[in-house]
Amino acid sequence: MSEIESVEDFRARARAWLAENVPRIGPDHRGRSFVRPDDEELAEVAEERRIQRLLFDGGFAGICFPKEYGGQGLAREYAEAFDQELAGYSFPERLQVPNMTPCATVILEFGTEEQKRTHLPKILRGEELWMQFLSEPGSGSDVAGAKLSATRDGDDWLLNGSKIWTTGAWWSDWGLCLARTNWDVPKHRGLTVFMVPIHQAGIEISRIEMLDGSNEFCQEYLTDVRVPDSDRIGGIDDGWTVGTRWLLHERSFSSSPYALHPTGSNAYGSAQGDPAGNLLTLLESAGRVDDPAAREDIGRAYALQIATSELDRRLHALILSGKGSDQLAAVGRLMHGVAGAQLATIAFELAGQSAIAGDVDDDVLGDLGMRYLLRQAGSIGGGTTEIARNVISERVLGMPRELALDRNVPYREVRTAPSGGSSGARR
Amino acid sequence: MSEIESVEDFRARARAWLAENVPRIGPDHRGRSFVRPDDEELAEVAEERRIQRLLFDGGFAGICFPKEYGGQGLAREYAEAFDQELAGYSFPERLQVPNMTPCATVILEFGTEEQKRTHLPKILRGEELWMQFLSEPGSGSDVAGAKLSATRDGDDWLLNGSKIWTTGAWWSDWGLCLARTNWDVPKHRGLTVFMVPIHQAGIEISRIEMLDGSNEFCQEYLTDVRVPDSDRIGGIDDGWTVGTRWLLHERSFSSSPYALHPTGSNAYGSAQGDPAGNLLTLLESAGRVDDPAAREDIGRAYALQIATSELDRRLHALILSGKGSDQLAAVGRLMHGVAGAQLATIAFELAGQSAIAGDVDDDVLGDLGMRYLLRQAGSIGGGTTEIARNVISERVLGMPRELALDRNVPYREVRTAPSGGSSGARR
Amino acid sequence: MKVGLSADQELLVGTTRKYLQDSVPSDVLRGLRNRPEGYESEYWTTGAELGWAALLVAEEHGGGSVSGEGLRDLALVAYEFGRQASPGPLLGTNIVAGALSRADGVAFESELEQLVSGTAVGAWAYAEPVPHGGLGEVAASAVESDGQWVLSGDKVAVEHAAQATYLLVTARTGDGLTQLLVPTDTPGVTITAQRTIDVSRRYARVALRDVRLPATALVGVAGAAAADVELQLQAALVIQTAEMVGAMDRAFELTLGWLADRYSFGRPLASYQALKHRVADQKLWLETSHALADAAAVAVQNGDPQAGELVSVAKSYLAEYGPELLQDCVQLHGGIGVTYEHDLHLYLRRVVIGSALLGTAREHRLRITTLLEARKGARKVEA
Amino acid sequence: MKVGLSADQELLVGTTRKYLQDSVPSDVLRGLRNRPEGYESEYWTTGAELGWAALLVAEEHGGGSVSGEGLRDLALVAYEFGRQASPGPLLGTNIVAGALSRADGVAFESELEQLVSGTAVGAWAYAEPVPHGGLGEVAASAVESDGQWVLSGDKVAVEHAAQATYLLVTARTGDGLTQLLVPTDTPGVTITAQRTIDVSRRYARVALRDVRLPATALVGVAGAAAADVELQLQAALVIQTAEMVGAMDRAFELTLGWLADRYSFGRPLASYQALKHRVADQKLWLETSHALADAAAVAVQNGDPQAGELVSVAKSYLAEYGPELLQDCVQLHGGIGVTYEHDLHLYLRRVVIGSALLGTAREHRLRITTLLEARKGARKVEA
Repeated sequence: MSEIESVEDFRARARAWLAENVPRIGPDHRGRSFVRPDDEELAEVAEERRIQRLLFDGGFAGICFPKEYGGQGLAREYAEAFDQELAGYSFPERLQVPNMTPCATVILEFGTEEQKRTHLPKILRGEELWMQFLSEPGSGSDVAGAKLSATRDGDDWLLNGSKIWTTGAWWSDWGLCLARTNWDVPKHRGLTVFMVPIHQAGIEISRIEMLDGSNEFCQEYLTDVRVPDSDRIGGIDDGWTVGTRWLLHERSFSSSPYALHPTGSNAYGSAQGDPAGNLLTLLESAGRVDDPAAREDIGRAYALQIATSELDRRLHALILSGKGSDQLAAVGRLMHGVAGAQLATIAFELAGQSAIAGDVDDDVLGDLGMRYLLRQAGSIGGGTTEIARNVISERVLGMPRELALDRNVPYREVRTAPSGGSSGARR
Repeated sequence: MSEIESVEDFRARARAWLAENVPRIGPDHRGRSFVRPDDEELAEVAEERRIQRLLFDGGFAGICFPKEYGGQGLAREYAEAFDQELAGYSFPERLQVPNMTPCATVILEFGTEEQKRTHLPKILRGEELWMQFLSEPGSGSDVAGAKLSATRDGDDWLLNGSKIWTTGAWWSDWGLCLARTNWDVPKHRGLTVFMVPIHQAGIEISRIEMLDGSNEFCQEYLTDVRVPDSDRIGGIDDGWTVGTRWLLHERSFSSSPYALHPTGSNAYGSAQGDPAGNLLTLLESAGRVDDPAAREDIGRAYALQIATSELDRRLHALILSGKGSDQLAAVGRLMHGVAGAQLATIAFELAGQSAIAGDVDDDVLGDLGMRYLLRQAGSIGGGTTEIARNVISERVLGMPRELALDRNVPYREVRTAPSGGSSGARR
Repeated sequence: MKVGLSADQELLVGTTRKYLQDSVPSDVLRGLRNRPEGYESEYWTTGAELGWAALLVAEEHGGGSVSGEGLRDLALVAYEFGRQASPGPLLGTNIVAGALSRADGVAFESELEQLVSGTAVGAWAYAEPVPHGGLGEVAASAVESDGQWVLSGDKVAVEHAAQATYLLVTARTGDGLTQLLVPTDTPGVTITAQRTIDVSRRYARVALRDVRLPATALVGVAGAAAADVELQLQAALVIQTAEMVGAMDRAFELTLGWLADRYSFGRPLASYQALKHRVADQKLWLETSHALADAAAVAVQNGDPQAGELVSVAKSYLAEYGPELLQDCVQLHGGIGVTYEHDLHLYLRRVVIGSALLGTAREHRLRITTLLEARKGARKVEA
Repeated sequence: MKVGLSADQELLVGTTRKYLQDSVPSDVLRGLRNRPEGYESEYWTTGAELGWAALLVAEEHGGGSVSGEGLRDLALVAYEFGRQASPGPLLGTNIVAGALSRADGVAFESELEQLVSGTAVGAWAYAEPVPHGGLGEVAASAVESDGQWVLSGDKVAVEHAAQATYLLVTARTGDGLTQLLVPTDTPGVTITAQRTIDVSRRYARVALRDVRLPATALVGVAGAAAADVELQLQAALVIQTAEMVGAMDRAFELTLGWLADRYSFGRPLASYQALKHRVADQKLWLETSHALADAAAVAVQNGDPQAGELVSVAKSYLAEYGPELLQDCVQLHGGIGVTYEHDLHLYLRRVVIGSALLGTAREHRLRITTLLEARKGARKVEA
């Protein structure tokens, strides 16, 4: 293959390879939002790692990652073609976000040559599964307010503190960790990023139960976790240079070429199939095919889904062409949060009392009540919609920045709770 | 009448008197929002002054104003009973807000004995019609940022500057004017309130044309207008003590006992008749009696109107009983703005293309497009809904105040425009 | 909730609040998700001793209320249930007891005694499944045959049917409606638990297959129960909206506290204007919800001719803004707001359930328009 | 508007923009409210020289576009019309010219020449009054009789009908649709100006009473015009949504500028977070509107089988968020935003008109569902 393969040749090759090697999604496939027992979860993770390895061996893993790190070194168009062909096939959902992006993309952008050669091929083979050690119990949307501390100890660092909202830490391998290395400088200037193996003696993982009974999210308590300086990403105290790009990758996950997004999947890459089909099924299941209000709702829901994908496409083109700043990704992030909540609301209202008191075997309508209760999750996780609105107004539109009382003040002097003390970041 | 008349006796007396003395609203009565020629406007003002005089002579003007100033000296229950009896009768719409409240109520609260004896009886007889000289071209919602200046000249004051958004200054008599008397103290501490006859040589009135062609609002340019110190309300430089109450009266106009609100009228006291009837007429005129979406809209509109009046009733009870602060009036003000916009939207959507391209003789639907264009007017005039939200969060709920860069700084040093200069308050 | 309460009402409210706080604090409440019944029977009988199930029953039939306005008192209790997301068959038992008392408290003396004392639970079997799931649609049938009633049909979303001793079933007889009191152990009655989103409240599907009942099962007049059913619906909506307001109130308080306590970028969240303005909107929705729920309770209590419109106004408003308020509280809390350990979801569930049962916002808006047309028609006839 | 334009398209846009700015700046525009026609005829013929009326006409019939994709070019022009709230019969003339060119450009050679050169105006008589006012409802009838067509019915909201030489009328023939080209001076045609909210755009009611037309008036195939009418509707929606986006864009710019310039409490309005967050939402609506209007233009241009769905998606979104964006711009401006002397209302009018004509948001949502059902049905047949 010394000549560059055309996108269409690549597509044809991908299509044939997928048909031969990868299982199709079964009719009883359940999205990630469905609560399952731990053993099922682990089996699915293992199966996804297996498919990732298949992709790697077949020459389709990491389409936009450079070849020297195990990727295919191809342009974005190839990733888009692959996404289209991938529709309907099983794929490693859990290995996309935050594993491929932002974790692997941050390593790709800021890692040393050795770090990249060590980790990226393993990630692309499904051998290493990365998660973000980013949010903390006391800091909410203010991720740069991290209090997990890293103190120097010879050639190593000792990490102490807690991280929260880590997806599936219990079945993952590595954490990309934002830590505070300097308390005597302003907030953004005392941070450093580290790579941390998750399963080790100094890390206690506690799973968080959500209102629907799922417990995929975790909180980690780190006690004297020793990290060699060679596992530091970026400069000491320069972690916010990494962090700003990290958050940008997080906000733009839905259009990232580093993660798979099978066509017809939702923003989180979860397979949905054809939105039109799902909506019409919902209309029929609710017994409201002839109800004009329900029919209007279906039209509205379809329009929202198309609006979201067309907006993603436009933002991506604006950013690529240089006509818009990278920060436009926040517009897409806002849309995914808002539209997700609207779609959950529409489905809930269509189901009516069946979403509240549903027969045990009603899988179409019976789950919609719980999904509605969780409807804000997509406006909270991955940076809240409030932060997105700040970014849009300040960095896209150039409106004045919010007053931050933690600027130009040593971080140890910043007030983080009404009492003036810590708000429970450590225990 | 040495014995106190019961509310029900009063009601019976009012009912009989109204039937005998006051004309009923005709079927072709048009609300104040309807654009009319100047001569019609003047004729209606004259008729309203006549009815006000009738009320005065009949013993029904200023039900809650003290007897010594020409009022009836009765409790709020009597005003409510009168409002109920007044439904369907012509009444002096233009003489209620801001004439009776906040203007007359401010005089009642802060005027000297002589000022009250001079002006309140004339107001209640319909001889003096008062307007607010409050907003300025450069200050928007920040009314305390007034730049109209009053400088001492012997026993008099000389007023220079401009006021804007004065309702019907061209057919009114007096202006209650907030002026700056001291530029060397912080904003709120250099204001003073004056009473100013509108029609005099130093005042030039310019009428503002709104997008619907109406020009009821005015802007006034004051040049060396001489006001005797005896026409000052409240203390020198203490105008904000008056101003805070003034704004509170303005926000709570819809439940004020000092103004008439015939039952079934809208927030501004404009006669609407029975909301249910109007809504059903709209449904029929739009030809959509059998359209479920339109029927739902009618239900929503009715619910909004009931919600508004029940909220007013509750807020009023909370304030009267001392269970809620006066500032709760801002909740009502917010509701009137929000609900007004929603009602205009519902009516517009019901009419559909008939609101955009309507036959010239279609009075029911043809006006709804223009009303929709003006739908925000009720969320802007009389203090914006944004200010109401500030008041609710800060003064009702006790959340932290917004940063104001004009506190504790001499007003002449406060920045009021990007260039640092005046933003056109004076010309 | 109400602006002015009598001393007796304050006592009822205070006693109920304290009892709910002590007997089912939120930790206990969270554990109830694993109990099929959703509540302890002693909890309910003790609550009944406080008068919870007597409020719509006439004094001569063993009931009574502190103020003489039983429905308004019941709304106060329901408000407390909302504030604490409390368990128990409050709505169903009261609606059934109220209906029996109104129809013939003497004939139903024994049943009323059990319901009022809390030794039996009543379930109001009103709603039906798709395709007859619309508000007020009734397809179940009651046919008289040889001095017996034969009842067939399906009911869904029946609150605590599986815990009930008696079902009050609304069925169709020809052009009219008939109501029958059905002991749950009657042959032909099958009760199947449904899944729901509440932690403690339970709903069930009730299948009725040629259920044969004696003539004495009739509640009210055969084929002419529509007016009674309307009164039951109005009372049920008063209970439901009062409970929703209670849950909204508590969630709003939690959120205000959270915003004051939580710091971001060196400032309390409560100092951010974008959040302040949203809280101001929440306050507007909350005060309006209070106003409407109260007005509906008064109107139904007084038998106001426009009570039907007013309950639907209240329900349509609360069903729209109640869930929005709660979801915005969740958003302002961030991730913690959707964890099981936090209390917020307890109120979210209660408000969301209320929004969808006994008619959605949309169904009540449509009902308002139909009621207005009826009223205007009636006026034209009068004129 | 589009992310990538060709040099020729940039030229068309630049020339159009400059011409509109020079010939109808907002002061001139404001004065047009007193002109019954709403525009000067020389203005329109000069515009036609820039190619405005040729874009949907095939080259062999005297038309042509700079990019070979006439509808996309026309969307660019319409966007500029929106940005300046410009006058003129852009939509009607283009739809009529496009329809004639597609049907039989040779037979309609003379009419096309007049339309393309701007010496005649075309009006698209599509919408009908209540009770047939629904999107796509046609009650007007066309009957063939002795080699002639007899046309009867009523059309409303016909853009610039009173200024037009030709009407393209959609009528019903049996089960199908027929389109006829009707000179406005034909006996039986009565055109009555309607009132509207725009400053310069005019609409009229067209009454057709036994209007007799020759066989040559037929455009396309008798009784089989439904597909053509659908194409016209799609093109008209592309023009309409492009214009709405232009007006939204301009209003948004004005508002951003205003917020930066205006100070309150010693700070620029733009520094208030509650306003910043609303502007962020506006930006979301605006970018999404751009994305959908562009996608619709591409799909219709390319004859994409899902173009019908996409135009309705675009229209339903813009009809909802366009007016909301404009009204929020008004609110952020305060009183000045509703004065006649300010420019903002010019854009408000244009967006509001677009939201209600050629189908409301609701009508397009219903249409989407029907189209989806048809597509799924079609798929099932294929499978």
